[in-house]
Amino acid sequence: MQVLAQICDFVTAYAQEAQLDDQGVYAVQLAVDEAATNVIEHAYGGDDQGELHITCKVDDKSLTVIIHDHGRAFDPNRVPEPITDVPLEQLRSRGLGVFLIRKMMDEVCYEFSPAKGNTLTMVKHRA
Amino acid sequence: MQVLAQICDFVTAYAQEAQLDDQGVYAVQLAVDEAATNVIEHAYGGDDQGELHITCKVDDKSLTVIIHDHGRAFDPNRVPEPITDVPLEQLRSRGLGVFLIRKMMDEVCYEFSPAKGNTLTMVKHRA
Amino acid sequence: MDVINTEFKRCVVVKTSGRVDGSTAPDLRKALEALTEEGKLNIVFDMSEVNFMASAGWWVLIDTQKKVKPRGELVLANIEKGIRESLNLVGMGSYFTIYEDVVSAVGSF
Amino acid sequence: MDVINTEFKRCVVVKTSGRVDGSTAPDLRKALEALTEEGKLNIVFDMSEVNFMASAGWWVLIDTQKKVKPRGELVLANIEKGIRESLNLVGMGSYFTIYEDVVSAVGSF
Ligand SMILES: Nc1ncnc2c1ncn2[C@@H]1O[C@H](COP(=O)(O)OP(=O)(O)O)[C@@H](O)[C@H]1O
Ligand SMILES: Nc1ncnc2c1ncn2[C@@H]1O[C@H](COP(=O)(O)OP(=O)(O)O)[C@@H](O)[C@H]1O
Repeated sequence: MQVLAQICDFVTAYAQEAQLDDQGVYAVQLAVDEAATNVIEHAYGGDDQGELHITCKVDDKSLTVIIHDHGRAFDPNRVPEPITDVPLEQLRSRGLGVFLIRKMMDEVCYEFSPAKGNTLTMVKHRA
Repeated sequence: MQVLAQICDFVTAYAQEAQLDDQGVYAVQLAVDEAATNVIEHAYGGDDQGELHITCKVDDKSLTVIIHDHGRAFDPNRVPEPITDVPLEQLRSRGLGVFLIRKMMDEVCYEFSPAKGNTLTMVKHRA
Repeated sequence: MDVINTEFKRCVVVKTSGRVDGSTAPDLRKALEALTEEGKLNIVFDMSEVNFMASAGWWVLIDTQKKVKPRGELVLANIEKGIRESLNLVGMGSYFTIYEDVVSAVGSF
Repeated sequence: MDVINTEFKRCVVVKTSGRVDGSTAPDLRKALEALTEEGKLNIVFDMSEVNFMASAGWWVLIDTQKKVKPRGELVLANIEKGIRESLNLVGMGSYFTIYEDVVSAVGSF
Protein backbone atom coordinates (compact mmCIF):
# COMPACT_ATOMS: atom_id res chain seq x y z
CA MET A 1 0.00 0.00 0.00
CA GLN A 2 2.95 2.33 -0.64
CA VAL A 3 0.65 3.55 -3.38
CA LEU A 4 -0.69 6.03 -0.79
CA ALA A 5 2.68 7.79 -0.66
CA GLN A 6 2.73 7.92 -4.47
CA ILE A 7 -0.77 9.35 -4.61
CA CYS A 8 0.29 11.94 -2.06
CA ASP A 9 3.28 13.03 -4.15
CA PHE A 10 1.07 13.21 -7.21
CA VAL A 11 -1.55 15.54 -5.71
CA THR A 12 1.07 17.56 -3.84
CA ALA A 13 2.62 18.64 -7.11
CA TYR A 14 -0.75 19.98 -8.29
CA ALA A 15 -1.52 21.58 -4.94
CA GLN A 16 1.71 23.51 -5.20
CA GLU A 17 1.01 24.43 -8.80
CA ALA A 18 -2.35 25.78 -7.58
CA GLN A 19 -0.34 27.91 -5.13
CA LEU A 20 -2.13 26.62 -2.07
CA ASP A 21 -0.40 27.60 1.17
CA ASP A 22 1.18 24.98 3.44
CA GLN A 23 -2.05 24.40 5.36
CA GLY A 24 -3.94 24.03 2.09
CA VAL A 25 -1.44 21.55 0.71
CA TYR A 26 -1.66 19.48 3.87
CA ALA A 27 -5.46 19.60 3.76
CA VAL A 28 -5.48 18.22 0.22
CA GLN A 29 -2.92 15.55 1.06
CA LEU A 30 -5.00 14.39 3.99
CA ALA A 31 -8.36 14.45 2.23
CA VAL A 32 -7.06 12.56 -0.80
CA ASP A 33 -5.26 10.04 1.40
CA GLU A 34 -8.41 9.32 3.37
CA ALA A 35 -10.50 8.99 0.23
CA ALA A 36 -7.99 6.73 -1.50
CA THR A 37 -7.57 4.61 1.63
CA ASN A 38 -11.31 4.11 1.77
CA VAL A 39 -11.48 3.00 -1.83
CA ILE A 40 -8.62 0.56 -1.32
CA GLU A 41 -10.01 -0.80 1.94
CA HIS A 42 -13.74 -0.78 1.34
CA ALA A 43 -14.77 -0.27 -2.29
CA TYR A 44 -13.62 -3.58 -3.69
CA GLY A 45 -14.09 -5.82 -0.70
CA GLY A 46 -10.44 -5.60 0.23
CA ASP A 47 -8.96 -7.86 -2.45
CA ASP A 48 -6.68 -5.19 -3.93
CA GLN A 49 -8.02 -5.75 -7.40
CA GLY A 50 -9.98 -2.65 -8.33
CA GLU A 51 -8.87 0.47 -10.06
CA LEU A 52 -8.57 3.94 -8.70
CA HIS A 53 -8.16 7.00 -10.93
CA ILE A 54 -7.11 10.38 -9.72
CA THR A 55 -7.37 13.52 -11.81
CA CYS A 56 -6.22 16.98 -10.74
CA LYS A 57 -7.25 20.30 -12.24
CA VAL A 58 -5.68 23.62 -11.41
CA ASP A 59 -7.36 26.93 -12.14
CA ASP A 60 -6.55 30.45 -11.04
CA LYS A 61 -8.15 30.12 -7.64
CA SER A 62 -8.42 26.45 -6.73
CA LEU A 63 -7.37 22.85 -7.06
CA THR A 64 -9.93 20.20 -8.01
CA VAL A 65 -9.19 16.53 -7.32
CA ILE A 66 -11.44 13.88 -8.83
CA ILE A 67 -11.26 10.32 -7.58
CA HIS A 68 -12.86 7.64 -9.66
CA ASP A 69 -13.48 3.99 -8.86
CA HIS A 70 -15.67 1.11 -9.99
CA GLY A 71 -16.25 -0.37 -6.57
CA ARG A 72 -19.57 -0.44 -4.83
CA ALA A 73 -21.60 2.73 -4.58
CA PHE A 74 -20.65 4.77 -1.55
CA ASP A 75 -21.65 8.34 -0.75
CA PRO A 76 -19.29 9.72 1.89
CA ASN A 77 -21.67 12.60 2.54
CA ARG A 78 -24.01 10.12 4.16
CA VAL A 79 -21.56 8.94 6.80
CA PRO A 80 -22.56 10.62 10.07
CA GLU A 81 -20.06 12.85 11.83
CA PRO A 82 -18.11 11.09 14.55
CA ILE A 83 -19.16 12.18 18.02
CA THR A 84 -16.05 13.68 19.55
CA ASP A 85 -17.35 15.64 22.51
CA VAL A 86 -17.57 12.55 24.70
CA PRO A 87 -15.26 11.09 27.33
CA LEU A 88 -12.44 9.04 25.87
CA GLU A 89 -13.97 5.68 26.88
CA GLN A 90 -17.10 6.43 24.88
CA LEU A 91 -15.25 7.47 21.72
CA ARG A 92 -16.04 5.01 18.91
CA SER A 93 -13.40 4.35 16.32
CA ARG A 94 -15.21 5.09 13.11
CA GLY A 95 -16.13 7.73 10.58
CA LEU A 96 -13.11 9.96 11.09
CA GLY A 97 -11.73 9.57 7.56
CA VAL A 98 -14.83 10.81 5.79
CA PHE A 99 -15.24 13.61 8.31
CA LEU A 100 -11.66 14.73 7.66
CA ILE A 101 -12.34 14.83 3.92
CA ARG A 102 -15.31 17.16 4.46
CA LYS A 103 -13.42 19.34 6.94
CA MET A 104 -10.28 19.65 4.84
CA MET A 105 -11.89 20.50 1.50
CA ASP A 106 -14.10 23.42 0.53
CA GLU A 107 -16.42 21.37 -1.68
CA VAL A 108 -17.03 17.63 -1.69
CA CYS A 109 -19.39 16.27 -4.32
CA TYR A 110 -20.32 12.63 -4.87
CA GLU A 111 -21.87 11.05 -7.96
CA PHE A 112 -22.62 7.48 -8.88
CA SER A 113 -23.67 5.98 -12.16
CA PRO A 114 -23.73 2.27 -13.02
CA ALA A 115 -21.61 3.02 -16.11
CA LYS A 116 -19.05 5.34 -14.57
CA GLY A 117 -18.99 4.06 -11.01
CA ASN A 118 -18.11 6.38 -8.09
CA THR A 119 -16.91 9.90 -8.76
CA LEU A 120 -15.75 11.97 -5.81
CA THR A 121 -14.97 15.58 -6.68
CA MET A 122 -13.14 17.65 -4.08
CA VAL A 123 -12.26 21.32 -4.42
CA LYS A 124 -9.79 23.36 -2.35
CA HIS A 125 -9.72 27.13 -2.83
CA ARG A 126 -6.58 29.17 -2.52
CA ALA A 127 -6.56 30.91 0.88
CA MET B 1 35.99 42.07 34.37
CA GLN B 2 34.79 41.70 30.77
CA VAL B 3 38.47 42.05 30.13
CA LEU B 4 38.64 38.25 30.42
CA ALA B 5 36.52 37.86 27.28
CA GLN B 6 38.78 40.34 25.47
CA ILE B 7 41.90 38.50 26.55
CA CYS B 8 40.31 35.30 25.31
CA ASP B 9 39.62 36.77 21.88
CA PHE B 10 43.17 38.09 21.73
CA VAL B 11 44.90 34.78 22.39
CA THR B 12 42.39 32.84 20.30
CA ALA B 13 43.49 34.71 17.21
CA TYR B 14 47.10 33.65 17.79
CA ALA B 15 46.14 30.10 18.71
CA GLN B 16 44.40 29.83 15.36
CA GLU B 17 47.33 31.41 13.56
CA ALA B 18 49.53 28.76 15.21
CA GLN B 19 47.15 26.20 13.67
CA LEU B 20 46.31 24.53 16.97
CA ASP B 21 43.36 22.16 16.69
CA ASP B 22 40.08 22.86 18.50
CA GLN B 23 41.18 21.09 21.66
CA GLY B 24 44.45 23.02 21.61
CA VAL B 25 42.69 26.34 21.15
CA TYR B 26 40.39 25.57 24.05
CA ALA B 27 43.34 24.53 26.21
CA VAL B 28 45.09 27.86 25.58
CA GLN B 29 41.90 29.84 26.20
CA LEU B 30 41.39 28.09 29.50
CA ALA B 31 45.00 28.32 30.72
CA VAL B 32 45.28 32.01 29.86
CA ASP B 33 41.90 32.75 31.42
CA GLU B 34 42.90 31.07 34.67
CA ALA B 35 46.26 32.84 34.75
CA ALA B 36 44.75 36.24 33.99
CA THR B 37 41.98 35.73 36.53
CA ASN B 38 44.57 34.94 39.18
CA VAL B 39 46.53 38.09 38.41
CA ILE B 40 43.37 40.20 38.54
CA GLU B 41 42.12 38.58 41.74
CA HIS B 42 45.29 37.94 43.68
CA ALA B 43 48.38 39.74 42.37
CA TYR B 44 47.44 43.27 43.24
CA GLY B 45 45.36 42.68 46.32
CA GLY B 46 42.15 42.94 44.38
CA ASP B 47 42.05 46.71 43.79
CA ASP B 48 41.91 46.48 39.99
CA GLN B 49 44.84 48.82 39.63
CA GLY B 50 47.73 46.76 38.37
CA GLU B 51 48.82 46.07 34.88
CA LEU B 52 48.71 42.85 32.97
CA HIS B 53 50.59 42.33 29.72
CA ILE B 54 50.04 39.47 27.38
CA THR B 55 52.37 38.65 24.52
CA CYS B 56 51.85 35.87 22.01
CA LYS B 57 54.46 34.31 19.73
CA VAL B 58 53.72 31.89 16.95
CA ASP B 59 56.37 29.66 15.44
CA ASP B 60 56.12 26.71 13.08
CA LYS B 61 55.19 24.23 15.77
CA SER B 62 53.81 26.04 18.79
CA LEU B 63 52.18 29.03 20.42
CA THR B 64 53.91 30.80 23.30
CA VAL B 65 51.90 33.06 25.60
CA ILE B 66 53.74 35.30 28.05
CA ILE B 67 51.86 36.97 30.89
CA HIS B 68 53.56 39.77 32.68
CA ASP B 69 52.51 41.59 35.85
CA HIS B 70 54.04 43.71 38.58
CA GLY B 71 52.05 42.31 41.44
CA ARG B 72 53.47 40.28 44.26
CA ALA B 73 55.71 37.36 43.43
CA PHE B 74 53.77 34.19 42.84
CA ASP B 75 55.03 30.90 41.42
CA PRO B 76 52.08 28.82 40.24
CA ASN B 77 54.29 25.74 40.02
CA ARG B 78 54.39 25.72 43.81
CA VAL B 79 50.64 25.43 44.28
CA PRO B 80 49.92 21.80 45.21
CA GLU B 81 47.62 19.77 42.99
CA PRO B 82 44.05 19.69 44.21
CA ILE B 83 43.10 16.30 45.62
CA THR B 84 40.25 15.12 43.44
CA ASP B 85 40.02 11.41 44.19
CA VAL B 86 38.03 11.99 47.35
CA PRO B 87 34.32 11.83 48.13
CA LEU B 88 32.48 15.00 47.18
CA GLU B 89 32.09 16.21 50.78
CA GLN B 90 35.86 16.19 51.25
CA LEU B 91 36.63 18.11 48.08
CA ARG B 92 38.19 21.48 48.96
CA SER B 93 37.58 24.42 46.69
CA ARG B 94 41.05 25.61 45.85
CA GLY B 95 43.97 25.20 43.50
CA LEU B 96 42.03 24.16 40.45
CA GLY B 97 42.98 27.16 38.33
CA VAL B 98 46.72 26.66 38.57
CA PHE B 99 46.30 22.93 38.07
CA LEU B 100 44.30 23.56 34.89
CA ILE B 101 47.09 25.82 33.58
CA ARG B 102 49.64 23.06 34.03
CA LYS B 103 47.37 20.40 32.54
CA MET B 104 46.36 22.46 29.54
CA MET B 105 49.78 23.68 28.46
CA ASP B 106 52.87 21.73 27.41
CA GLU B 107 55.35 23.99 29.21
CA VAL B 108 54.76 26.40 32.08
CA CYS B 109 57.73 28.46 33.20
CA TYR B 110 57.73 31.10 35.95
CA GLU B 111 60.30 33.80 36.56
CA PHE B 112 60.42 36.70 38.99
CA SER B 113 62.72 39.65 39.17
CA PRO B 114 62.24 42.78 41.27
CA ALA B 115 62.70 44.89 38.16
CA LYS B 116 60.52 42.96 35.76
CA GLY B 117 57.97 41.47 38.15
CA ASN B 118 56.24 38.17 37.37
CA THR B 119 56.72 36.51 34.01
CA LEU B 120 54.66 33.41 33.24
CA THR B 121 55.60 31.73 29.99
CA MET B 122 53.26 29.04 28.66
CA VAL B 123 53.83 26.98 25.53
CA LYS B 124 51.32 24.87 23.61
CA HIS B 125 52.64 22.62 20.82
CA ARG B 126 50.66 21.88 17.71
CA ALA B 127 49.10 18.39 18.00
CA MET C 1 8.12 1.98 9.21
CA ASP C 2 10.75 2.11 11.94
CA VAL C 3 9.62 2.89 15.45
CA ILE C 4 12.28 3.66 18.03
CA ASN C 5 11.69 3.53 21.78
CA THR C 6 13.86 5.34 24.30
CA GLU C 7 13.19 4.42 27.89
CA PHE C 8 13.57 6.88 30.69
CA LYS C 9 12.96 6.54 34.39
CA ARG C 10 9.28 7.43 34.30
CA CYS C 11 8.27 7.23 30.66
CA VAL C 12 9.13 5.89 27.22
CA VAL C 13 9.63 8.13 24.21
CA VAL C 14 8.34 6.59 20.98
CA LYS C 15 9.57 8.09 17.74
CA THR C 16 8.90 7.39 14.11
CA SER C 17 9.34 9.41 10.96
CA GLY C 18 7.62 10.11 7.67
CA ARG C 19 4.03 9.14 6.94
CA VAL C 20 1.68 7.48 9.37
CA ASP C 21 -1.08 6.35 7.03
CA GLY C 22 -3.22 3.30 6.41
CA SER C 23 -0.17 1.30 5.36
CA THR C 24 2.21 2.26 8.16
CA ALA C 25 -0.17 2.73 11.10
CA PRO C 26 -0.11 -1.03 11.87
CA ASP C 27 3.64 -0.80 12.63
CA LEU C 28 2.97 2.00 15.08
CA ARG C 29 0.14 0.00 16.63
CA LYS C 30 2.39 -3.00 17.11
CA ALA C 31 5.09 -0.92 18.78
CA LEU C 32 2.65 0.76 21.14
CA GLU C 33 0.90 -2.48 22.00
CA ALA C 34 4.24 -4.06 22.89
CA LEU C 35 4.80 -1.23 25.36
CA THR C 36 1.37 -1.33 26.98
CA GLU C 37 1.60 -5.10 27.31
CA GLU C 38 4.85 -4.67 29.25
CA GLY C 39 2.98 -2.28 31.53
CA LYS C 40 4.72 0.80 30.18
CA LEU C 41 1.83 3.22 30.46
CA ASN C 42 3.56 6.61 30.39
CA ILE C 43 4.33 7.28 26.75
CA VAL C 44 5.58 10.31 24.80
CA PHE C 45 4.95 10.14 21.06
CA ASP C 46 7.66 12.28 19.49
CA MET C 47 6.19 13.55 16.21
CA SER C 48 9.08 15.83 15.27
CA GLU C 49 9.77 13.79 12.14
CA VAL C 50 6.24 12.76 11.30
CA ASN C 51 5.06 14.84 8.37
CA PHE C 52 1.75 13.16 7.66
CA MET C 53 -0.84 11.61 9.95
CA ALA C 54 -4.00 10.03 8.52
CA SER C 55 -7.02 8.96 10.55
CA ALA C 56 -5.62 5.42 10.75
CA GLY C 57 -2.78 6.87 12.81
CA TRP C 58 -5.08 8.83 15.07
CA TRP C 59 -7.06 5.72 15.87
CA VAL C 60 -3.88 3.96 16.93
CA LEU C 61 -3.17 6.83 19.31
CA ILE C 62 -6.76 6.95 20.56
CA ASP C 63 -6.79 3.21 21.21
CA THR C 64 -3.48 3.49 23.05
CA GLN C 65 -4.81 6.36 25.14
CA LYS C 66 -7.82 4.25 26.10
CA LYS C 67 -5.50 1.47 27.27
CA VAL C 68 -3.08 3.54 29.31
CA LYS C 69 -5.54 5.90 31.00
CA PRO C 70 -6.06 6.64 33.82
CA ARG C 71 -3.03 4.90 35.27
CA GLY C 72 -0.74 6.30 32.60
CA GLU C 73 -0.95 8.75 29.75
CA LEU C 74 0.04 9.05 26.12
CA VAL C 75 1.19 12.59 25.39
CA LEU C 76 2.26 14.10 22.07
CA ALA C 77 5.29 16.26 21.37
CA ASN C 78 6.48 18.35 18.48
CA ILE C 79 3.45 18.18 16.21
CA GLU C 80 3.70 19.92 12.86
CA LYS C 81 1.24 22.74 12.40
CA GLY C 82 -0.78 21.12 9.62
CA ILE C 83 -1.15 17.87 11.52
CA ARG C 84 -2.13 19.71 14.68
CA GLU C 85 -4.80 21.72 12.90
CA SER C 86 -6.32 18.64 11.35
CA LEU C 87 -6.46 17.06 14.80
CA ASN C 88 -8.22 20.06 16.27
CA LEU C 89 -10.58 20.51 13.32
CA VAL C 90 -12.09 17.10 13.90
CA GLY C 91 -12.29 17.58 17.64
CA MET C 92 -9.71 14.96 18.59
CA GLY C 93 -7.24 17.43 20.07
CA SER C 94 -8.92 17.29 23.45
CA TYR C 95 -7.95 13.67 24.04
CA PHE C 96 -4.22 14.43 24.14
CA THR C 97 -1.91 16.69 26.06
CA ILE C 98 0.40 18.27 23.53
CA TYR C 99 3.90 19.54 24.35
CA GLU C 100 6.10 21.83 22.29
CA ASP C 101 9.11 19.59 22.68
CA VAL C 102 10.21 16.24 24.03
CA VAL C 103 11.95 17.78 27.04
CA SER C 104 8.66 19.24 28.30
CA ALA C 105 6.81 16.02 27.58
CA VAL C 106 9.35 13.86 29.44
CA GLY C 107 9.44 16.47 32.21
CA SER C 108 5.69 16.11 32.72
CA PHE C 109 5.92 12.57 34.08
CA MET D 1 24.94 36.70 32.29
CA ASP D 2 21.37 35.49 31.83
CA VAL D 3 20.34 32.29 33.53
CA ILE D 4 17.01 30.76 32.56
CA ASN D 5 15.17 28.18 34.66
CA THR D 6 12.54 25.85 33.28
CA GLU D 7 10.66 23.88 35.89
CA PHE D 8 9.37 20.41 35.26
CA LYS D 9 7.54 18.02 37.48
CA ARG D 10 10.61 16.44 39.05
CA CYS D 11 13.49 18.73 38.15
CA VAL D 12 14.51 22.20 37.03
CA VAL D 13 16.55 22.81 33.88
CA VAL D 14 19.01 25.69 34.26
CA LYS D 15 20.43 27.17 31.10
CA THR D 16 22.90 29.91 30.34
CA SER D 17 25.05 30.74 27.36
CA GLY D 18 28.48 32.00 26.44
CA ARG D 19 31.34 32.19 28.92
CA VAL D 20 31.20 31.06 32.52
CA ASP D 21 34.37 32.65 33.88
CA GLY D 22 35.49 34.58 36.95
CA SER D 23 33.27 37.49 35.99
CA THR D 24 30.07 35.60 35.17
CA ALA D 25 30.25 32.64 37.56
CA PRO D 26 28.69 34.73 40.39
CA ASP D 27 25.49 35.08 38.34
CA LEU D 28 25.31 31.33 37.93
CA ARG D 29 25.95 30.90 41.64
CA LYS D 30 23.13 33.26 42.52
CA ALA D 31 20.70 31.43 40.24
CA LEU D 32 21.60 28.02 41.63
CA GLU D 33 21.50 29.20 45.23
CA ALA D 34 18.01 30.60 44.68
CA LEU D 35 16.90 27.15 43.55
CA THR D 36 18.50 25.18 46.36
CA GLU D 37 17.08 27.62 48.89
CA GLU D 38 13.61 26.91 47.54
CA GLY D 39 14.32 23.22 48.07
CA LYS D 40 14.67 22.48 44.35
CA LEU D 41 17.36 19.83 44.59
CA ASN D 42 17.04 18.04 41.25
CA ILE D 43 18.79 20.23 38.74
CA VAL D 44 19.85 19.81 35.11
CA PHE D 45 22.51 22.28 33.94
CA ASP D 46 22.01 22.59 30.19
CA MET D 47 25.42 23.52 28.78
CA SER D 48 24.47 23.38 25.11
CA GLU D 49 25.22 27.06 24.68
CA VAL D 50 28.10 27.37 27.13
CA ASN D 51 31.32 27.58 25.13
CA PHE D 52 33.77 28.30 27.93
CA MET D 53 33.94 27.13 31.52
CA ALA D 54 36.72 28.31 33.82
CA SER D 55 37.48 26.86 37.25
CA ALA D 56 35.31 29.54 38.87
CA GLY D 57 32.34 27.93 37.11
CA TRP D 58 33.29 24.43 38.18
CA TRP D 59 33.43 25.50 41.81
CA VAL D 60 29.90 26.86 41.53
CA LEU D 61 28.76 23.48 40.24
CA ILE D 62 30.77 21.57 42.87
CA ASP D 63 29.34 23.70 45.67
CA THR D 64 25.84 23.18 44.30
CA GLN D 65 26.40 19.45 44.08
CA LYS D 66 27.51 19.43 47.72
CA LYS D 67 24.29 21.16 48.72
CA VAL D 68 21.82 19.06 46.79
CA LYS D 69 23.33 15.61 47.41
CA PRO D 70 22.28 13.07 48.48
CA ARG D 71 18.63 14.10 48.49
CA GLY D 72 18.87 15.57 45.00
CA GLU D 73 21.40 15.76 42.22
CA LEU D 74 22.91 18.26 39.83
CA VAL D 75 23.45 16.64 36.43
CA LEU D 76 25.03 18.14 33.34
CA ALA D 77 23.78 17.94 29.78
CA ASN D 78 25.18 18.77 26.39
CA ILE D 79 28.79 19.59 27.33
CA GLU D 80 31.08 20.71 24.53
CA LYS D 81 34.01 18.39 23.91
CA GLY D 82 36.74 20.83 25.00
CA ILE D 83 34.96 21.69 28.22
CA ARG D 84 34.34 18.04 28.96
CA GLU D 85 37.98 17.12 28.43
CA SER D 86 39.20 19.86 30.72
CA LEU D 87 36.80 18.57 33.38
CA ASN D 88 38.09 15.05 33.07
CA LEU D 89 41.75 16.08 32.88
CA VAL D 90 41.58 17.63 36.32
CA GLY D 91 39.63 14.73 37.76
CA MET D 92 36.39 16.60 38.38
CA GLY D 93 34.35 14.58 35.89
CA SER D 94 33.57 11.93 38.49
CA TYR D 95 31.47 14.30 40.58
CA PHE D 96 28.81 14.73 37.90
CA THR D 97 26.55 12.51 35.86
CA ILE D 98 26.74 13.77 32.29
CA TYR D 99 23.97 13.30 29.73
CA GLU D 100 24.17 13.71 25.97
CA ASP D 101 21.04 15.81 25.85
CA VAL D 102 18.48 17.52 28.04
CA VAL D 103 15.80 14.92 27.31
CA SER D 104 17.93 12.16 28.84
CA ALA D 105 18.86 14.36 31.78
CA VAL D 106 15.25 15.28 32.54
CA GLY D 107 14.25 11.67 31.96
CA SER D 108 16.68 10.53 34.65
CA PHE D 109 14.71 12.12 37.50
N1 LIG E 1 -15.11 3.85 -0.70
C1 LIG E 1 -15.92 3.20 0.16
N2 LIG E 1 -16.69 2.17 -0.27
C2 LIG E 1 -17.48 1.53 0.58
N3 LIG E 1 -17.59 1.82 1.89
C3 LIG E 1 -16.87 2.82 2.38
C4 LIG E 1 -15.99 3.55 1.54
N4 LIG E 1 -15.41 4.51 2.29
C5 LIG E 1 -15.87 4.36 3.54
N5 LIG E 1 -16.77 3.37 3.61
C6 LIG E 1 -17.52 2.97 4.83
O1 LIG E 1 -17.71 4.13 5.63
C7 LIG E 1 -17.15 3.93 6.94
C8 LIG E 1 -16.55 5.22 7.46
O2 LIG E 1 -15.37 5.51 6.74
P1 LIG E 1 -14.28 6.47 7.33
O3 LIG E 1 -14.93 7.74 7.73
O4 LIG E 1 -13.17 6.57 6.38
O5 LIG E 1 -13.81 5.77 8.67
P2 LIG E 1 -13.06 4.39 8.88
O6 LIG E 1 -12.61 3.91 7.56
O7 LIG E 1 -11.95 4.78 9.80
O8 LIG E 1 -14.11 3.55 9.55
C9 LIG E 1 -16.15 2.81 6.75
O9 LIG E 1 -16.02 2.06 7.94
C10 LIG E 1 -16.78 1.96 5.64
O10 LIG E 1 -17.72 1.07 6.18
N1 LIG F 1 48.87 35.75 40.52
C1 LIG F 1 48.77 35.41 41.83
N2 LIG F 1 49.32 36.19 42.77
C2 LIG F 1 49.21 35.83 44.05
N3 LIG F 1 48.60 34.73 44.49
C3 LIG F 1 48.03 33.91 43.61
C4 LIG F 1 48.09 34.20 42.23
N4 LIG F 1 47.46 33.20 41.59
C5 LIG F 1 47.04 32.33 42.51
N5 LIG F 1 47.36 32.73 43.73
C6 LIG F 1 47.10 31.99 44.98
O1 LIG F 1 47.07 30.60 44.69
C7 LIG F 1 45.82 30.01 45.05
C8 LIG F 1 45.43 28.94 44.07
O2 LIG F 1 45.06 29.53 42.84
P1 LIG F 1 44.15 28.76 41.82
O3 LIG F 1 44.77 27.43 41.52
O4 LIG F 1 43.92 29.61 40.64
O5 LIG F 1 42.80 28.45 42.55
P2 LIG F 1 41.72 29.46 43.13
O6 LIG F 1 42.03 30.83 42.61
O7 LIG F 1 40.45 28.91 42.62
O8 LIG F 1 41.86 29.33 44.62
C9 LIG F 1 44.86 31.19 45.14
O9 LIG F 1 43.84 30.95 46.05
C10 LIG F 1 45.75 32.34 45.57
O10 LIG F 1 45.86 32.33 46.96
